[in-house]
Amino acid sequence: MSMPGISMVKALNNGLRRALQDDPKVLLMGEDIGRLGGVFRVTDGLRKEFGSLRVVDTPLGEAGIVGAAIGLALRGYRPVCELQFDGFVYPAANQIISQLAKLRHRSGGAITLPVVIRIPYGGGIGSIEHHSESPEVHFAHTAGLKVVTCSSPQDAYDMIRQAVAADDPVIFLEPKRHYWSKGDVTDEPPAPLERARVTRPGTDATLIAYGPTVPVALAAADVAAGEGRSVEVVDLRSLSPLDMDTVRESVHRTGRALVAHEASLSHGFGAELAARIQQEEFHFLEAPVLRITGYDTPYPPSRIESDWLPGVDRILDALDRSMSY
Amino acid sequence: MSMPGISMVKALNNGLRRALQDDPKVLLMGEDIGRLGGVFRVTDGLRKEFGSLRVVDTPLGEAGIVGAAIGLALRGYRPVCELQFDGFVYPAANQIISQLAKLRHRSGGAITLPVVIRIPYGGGIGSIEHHSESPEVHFAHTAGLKVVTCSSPQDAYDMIRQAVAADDPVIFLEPKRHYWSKGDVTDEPPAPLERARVTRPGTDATLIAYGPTVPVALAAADVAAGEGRSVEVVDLRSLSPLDMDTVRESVHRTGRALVAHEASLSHGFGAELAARIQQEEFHFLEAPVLRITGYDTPYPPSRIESDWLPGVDRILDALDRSMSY
Amino acid sequence: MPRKPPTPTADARRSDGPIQFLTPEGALESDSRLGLPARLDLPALYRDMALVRRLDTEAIALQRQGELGLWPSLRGQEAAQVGAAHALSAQDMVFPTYREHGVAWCRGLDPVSLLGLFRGTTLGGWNPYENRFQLYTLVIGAQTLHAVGYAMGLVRDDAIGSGDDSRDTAVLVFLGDGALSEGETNEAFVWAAAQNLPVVFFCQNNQWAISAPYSVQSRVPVAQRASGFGFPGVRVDGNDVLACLAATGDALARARSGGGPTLIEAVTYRVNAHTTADDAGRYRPASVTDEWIAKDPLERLRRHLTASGAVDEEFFAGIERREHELADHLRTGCRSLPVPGPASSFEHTYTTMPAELGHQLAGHLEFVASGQENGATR
Amino acid sequence: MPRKPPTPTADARRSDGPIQFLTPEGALESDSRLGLPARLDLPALYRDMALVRRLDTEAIALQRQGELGLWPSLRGQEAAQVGAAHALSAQDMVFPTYREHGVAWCRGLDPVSLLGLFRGTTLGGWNPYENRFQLYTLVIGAQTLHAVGYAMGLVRDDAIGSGDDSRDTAVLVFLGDGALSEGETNEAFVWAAAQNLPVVFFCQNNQWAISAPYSVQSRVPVAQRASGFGFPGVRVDGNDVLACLAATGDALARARSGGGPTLIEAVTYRVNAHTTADDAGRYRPASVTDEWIAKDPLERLRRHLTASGAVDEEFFAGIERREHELADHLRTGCRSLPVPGPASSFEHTYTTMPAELGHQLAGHLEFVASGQENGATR
Ligand SMILES: Cc1ncc(C[n+]2csc(CCOP(=O)(O)OP(=O)(O)O)c2C)c(N)n1
Ligand SMILES: Cc1ncc(C[n+]2csc(CCOP(=O)(O)OP(=O)(O)O)c2C)c(N)n1
Ligand SMILES: [Mg+2]
Ligand SMILES: [Mg+2]
Repeated sequence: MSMPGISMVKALNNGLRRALQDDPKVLLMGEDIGRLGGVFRVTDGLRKEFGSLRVVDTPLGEAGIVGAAIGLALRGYRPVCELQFDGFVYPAANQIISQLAKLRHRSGGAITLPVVIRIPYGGGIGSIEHHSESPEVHFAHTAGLKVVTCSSPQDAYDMIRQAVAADDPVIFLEPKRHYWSKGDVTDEPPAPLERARVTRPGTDATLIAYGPTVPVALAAADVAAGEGRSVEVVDLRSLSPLDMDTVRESVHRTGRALVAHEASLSHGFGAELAARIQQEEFHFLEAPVLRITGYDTPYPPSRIESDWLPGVDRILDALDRSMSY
Repeated sequence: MSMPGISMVKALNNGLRRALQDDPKVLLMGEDIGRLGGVFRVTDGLRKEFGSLRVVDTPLGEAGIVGAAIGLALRGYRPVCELQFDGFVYPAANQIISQLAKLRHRSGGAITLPVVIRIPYGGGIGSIEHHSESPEVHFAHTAGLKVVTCSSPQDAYDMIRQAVAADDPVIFLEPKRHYWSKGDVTDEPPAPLERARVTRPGTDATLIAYGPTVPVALAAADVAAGEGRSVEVVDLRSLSPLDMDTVRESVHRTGRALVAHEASLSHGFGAELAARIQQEEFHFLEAPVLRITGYDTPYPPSRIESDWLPGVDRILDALDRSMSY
Repeated sequence: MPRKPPTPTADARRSDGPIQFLTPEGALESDSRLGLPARLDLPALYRDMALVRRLDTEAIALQRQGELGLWPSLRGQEAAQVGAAHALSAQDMVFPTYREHGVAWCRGLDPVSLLGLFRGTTLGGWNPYENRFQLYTLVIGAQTLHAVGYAMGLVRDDAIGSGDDSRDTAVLVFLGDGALSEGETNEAFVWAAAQNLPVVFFCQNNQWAISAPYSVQSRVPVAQRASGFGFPGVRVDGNDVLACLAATGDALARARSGGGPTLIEAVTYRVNAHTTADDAGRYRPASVTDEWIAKDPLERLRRHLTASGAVDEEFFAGIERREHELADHLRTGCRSLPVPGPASSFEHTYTTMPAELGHQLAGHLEFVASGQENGATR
Repeated sequence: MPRKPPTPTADARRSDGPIQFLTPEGALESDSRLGLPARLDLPALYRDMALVRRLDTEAIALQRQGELGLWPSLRGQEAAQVGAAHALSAQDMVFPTYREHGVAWCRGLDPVSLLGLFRGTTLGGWNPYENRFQLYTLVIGAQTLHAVGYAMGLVRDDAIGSGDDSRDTAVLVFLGDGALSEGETNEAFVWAAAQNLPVVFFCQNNQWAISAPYSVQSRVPVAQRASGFGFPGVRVDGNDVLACLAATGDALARARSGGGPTLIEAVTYRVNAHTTADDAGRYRPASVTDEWIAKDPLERLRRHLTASGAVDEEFFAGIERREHELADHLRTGCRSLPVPGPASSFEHTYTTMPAELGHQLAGHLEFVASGQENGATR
């Protein structure tokens, strides 16, 4: 099946449809995902197609959604939850961190919880507060969870199906500002879910991004190319586990690493990357690992969010700094 | 007032008593803190002394405790909440991360929330699951919160009073495995709450610790001294804001940095320290920043926790590695 | 297959239905379950409902023109909000959700300040102490616990039960029908009940939580929830401004006197989509909405006022003039809301800016001053 | 000062009180509100209560000897647990808290497996599918939502309402009186009610949540909570094994047939401290505990069995022998619980160990093999 020029929303929709078709134990649940098709229409039409027992409009309660999903998984189902926005994941923190992540381990492997938690995340779409958060570190720091994020329609289509098929709980982060970006999608066998991808090869520096910042990183690499600098862009795709092999190989070659993400700087995802890279490539780094991130403040009002977010210019400035070491 | 040889529990108790005496707006709230005096007896006797309106036994609900504390602060009170154990903080995540941390900023400074959240945390006391967690990064990553932790009775006494007096929300982490360690406590004017402390001076390497790992770090430095290595131990005390001046000054001198904490390695507190140090001291580091931490697994059953926790031997091994660069 | 629970009995007989004083036809009747307040300023109630509706209409227009990013319309809920707000004493504290523009208006907020949040120029927009009206809360249910804590403060301040009307204080917290399903809301009920706190929970059951009809949340009326916690629940016609006023007044008085919490369910309807970003056509038939429009809260009071001869044509004309002024004020005010400066995100994160954040701010200001921006400028 | 809410009416008249069949004196009476099951194995109920009490006593002893880190005693709650468990069908699924040793016993778990969690050798201890008894949950309230989700699965599996006794399935989830205050528990009520799920919430109101008396949580009985969500709440004498059995049987049957959820409140008492680490003397007078000991659940059934002549001396002697065997089994079993190997923390964190975790494991194994340990060995 070839799907030319479809949006990430449509790619996710197609991926979920395939998952529902492929396995009768898959079901979707969340606030407004049924009749409405989700506030971003990711589940559009699926309730009609698969019925209200498999595409479930839930009561308004995030702990309930994740807690009930755990129970469904204990009964042999593969629930795919939608939490409506990044900022509304915290009421479910207890169920995610203390229950979902730990139950398999606690049971010595007797319990398998193939639960996917989809979260539209990140800023840049002019939203109101609590609708532009980047909570990835809370999950990446929690043993027992997989955390992944897509940056293109093709990855969205492949990765959501891989996440549903995975036997571990997966936090599936959808960069909402790229929901409407289009791309061709095919049914080729995808790369493993845990694998990072070198999206643009380069030799002078490695620019690591994921989810919302991947297109930004590619744009920055474009400009840098015009300035005579060859930037390699790595799209992490999987935040946990982290594909350090791909990162290491790249930084080893370029000697320079930069990380771009929207979450606040302090204890953001870049911290772990920097910590690992400086340790594993100590003798090969020509400059410190630099981070281009959101600031250590709450996410700002939308009229000034574009300055707050790590953009092309801030990445290029950091590249200058890196190259000047 | 001089308090010779008192435990950290007693020091906290005395500090809270002083805080209650000094300001009628201070009140304590939490599960079992009244009649029982808290499961660790930190609030022992305070209900009797100050009454049940100021030392409040609350219903069983962590969101309720923090949410109600916010409301009390909006009315001009200075609530000090106890969350019974580290593992039970997650039901309050929404109130802490989306409300407590953000309200002042959202209101443009009109709202002040002098709320303290005390959390006995960390492992090493043979506890059952959910009673040995180290959730500090979740808070340190959240703009708007202060996060501090004490490692001695004197600091416990000083820092709890400073936390109560602070006008920002403070997550106050109490290393429960040192609750019964004793030390002399005096009423001298304390150092600022945000300041790290060089607990033991040294010249060969900087070993950074906080809360539960400080005594472990000091023990390791002792052994290292016997082996002819001079290790400087820095007790961070404040995790957010982070006193980078003290850290930088030390690492600049020694050229080597190690971090020890109980939380899991990936995205643990050491990641941010490593990221900053490698950036700010790039030219002066003689070895990569190394981390000695809990592993990327759930906290283990207590019979094997001591191997899982970063101990003296693991620190010394890391020191060997650092020195061999 | 799930068996259907017995559907809650429809309000067949009047005495089972929500408390109502003003029929959709504009007749004023009594209700054996509740008395009307002695002094009633019906023209003022109408005026506020009309102005609040205009405020809402104008904000929707501003959103369509691209001046606001989003607007949650209160249309249909004017009686619930204005009725509840008119029952407040000056010293009472209000905790709203994001839809209480009508309450804000009655509390005396400059309505322009409501727009900043939706225009993206602020995260707050007003000082919550000035009009004793807290900031909007978008995280469903979170404010109910703040209300409870505030009420605990009132108890400790001896601000209830003194008998002094200018001193005794209560908390009025708003929530939606969907919010009844959040754990935090129920914890608020636990605390309010166990400690007998002076807090009134005012739930506008507008039948919908975005696309979810109330049946997704519950099979019994909202007001019944309170019985499970051991405090009174009251069900009123939310399109009857007098019922909303009377029930809220009664509950607030009880709270102020030390009589504890109440849950009020105002049965009403969200006439517009959830927000301007929502498309209600995807999940509900227009016919139901039309039925509710026939029960319009303004219309019934207008009928009553006209029929009773309490007001004349000039009264309505005067309101229309004020509506125009209000609309002008909103349009002008909205466009001149200041865009926050680059330092503003950094300010007020803490009472004193930490050194590290100061460095970030300095770097940011330099970046902005250099004329660079998010996109590629070189 | 907070005004005191009206205290819930004491169970003055029998018909207001908890459902009871067996009086503390051992008399068997009927209760107009509920029928007794047709077939009752009273000796088996007594036997299980006696053995479960012995299990508990022995575990406390093991804790005193340092073999367990902690033990939450069920003493006083034997009737509630054994009664509820005897109402289960094989296919029903149980979600316990951390105190349901009696239910575990009746489900056929090897009681030694209960000890690992408290000895610190495991985080689980049994396969939750084998006896259809899930792992203990220490985070108050969390398991109620798992139960609800499992019940959603039953609905989707068409495992209710078929009329086939070996097929229709329900979920029985345990919780304490303190757990009623957690938001998650109330969300579970919301879901169970709105979707009419086959789940029975069995609350052992043992009057205490550690040091908090029930009045800290609520001013009305536990069972009343259900009415706020629109499903039945039943209050039974939790020290009457027959009342617990009958009410649970009734509720489970309703759930299996598609009749939806029930909340059962078993009014009982935590005779011992919260756990062996707790000191109840700090917060409650021994006299109240003594009153409850007089209502001992075992004693009243023993009286009834003896008086009715249903059993002879040999019956009790036989139980005593089994108690000794059980105690021996626990002592031996406890001491021989395997200490997990160094790799065990790393295993089962994921279905397949990620490469990075594999590196950490390799390093850890090397560290342990080198004979080093947490303390300083050099
Ligand atoms: C914790 C949380 N979850 C989800 C949302 C997304 N959301 C915004 S409004 C809404 C529906 C609220 O319905 P209701 O409480 O009835 O209030 P109404 O909008 O009808 O006034 C939802 C699900 C949210 N804001 N907060
Ligand atoms: C979320 C959470 N908060 C706090 C605790 C600490 N804690 C353990 S047991 C307990 C009391 C529980 O009381 P109840 O629900 O009545 O059960 P019981 O112990 O009486 O069986 C508390 C507060 C916990 N385990 N989980
Ligand atoms: Mg609604
Ligand atoms: Mg209890």
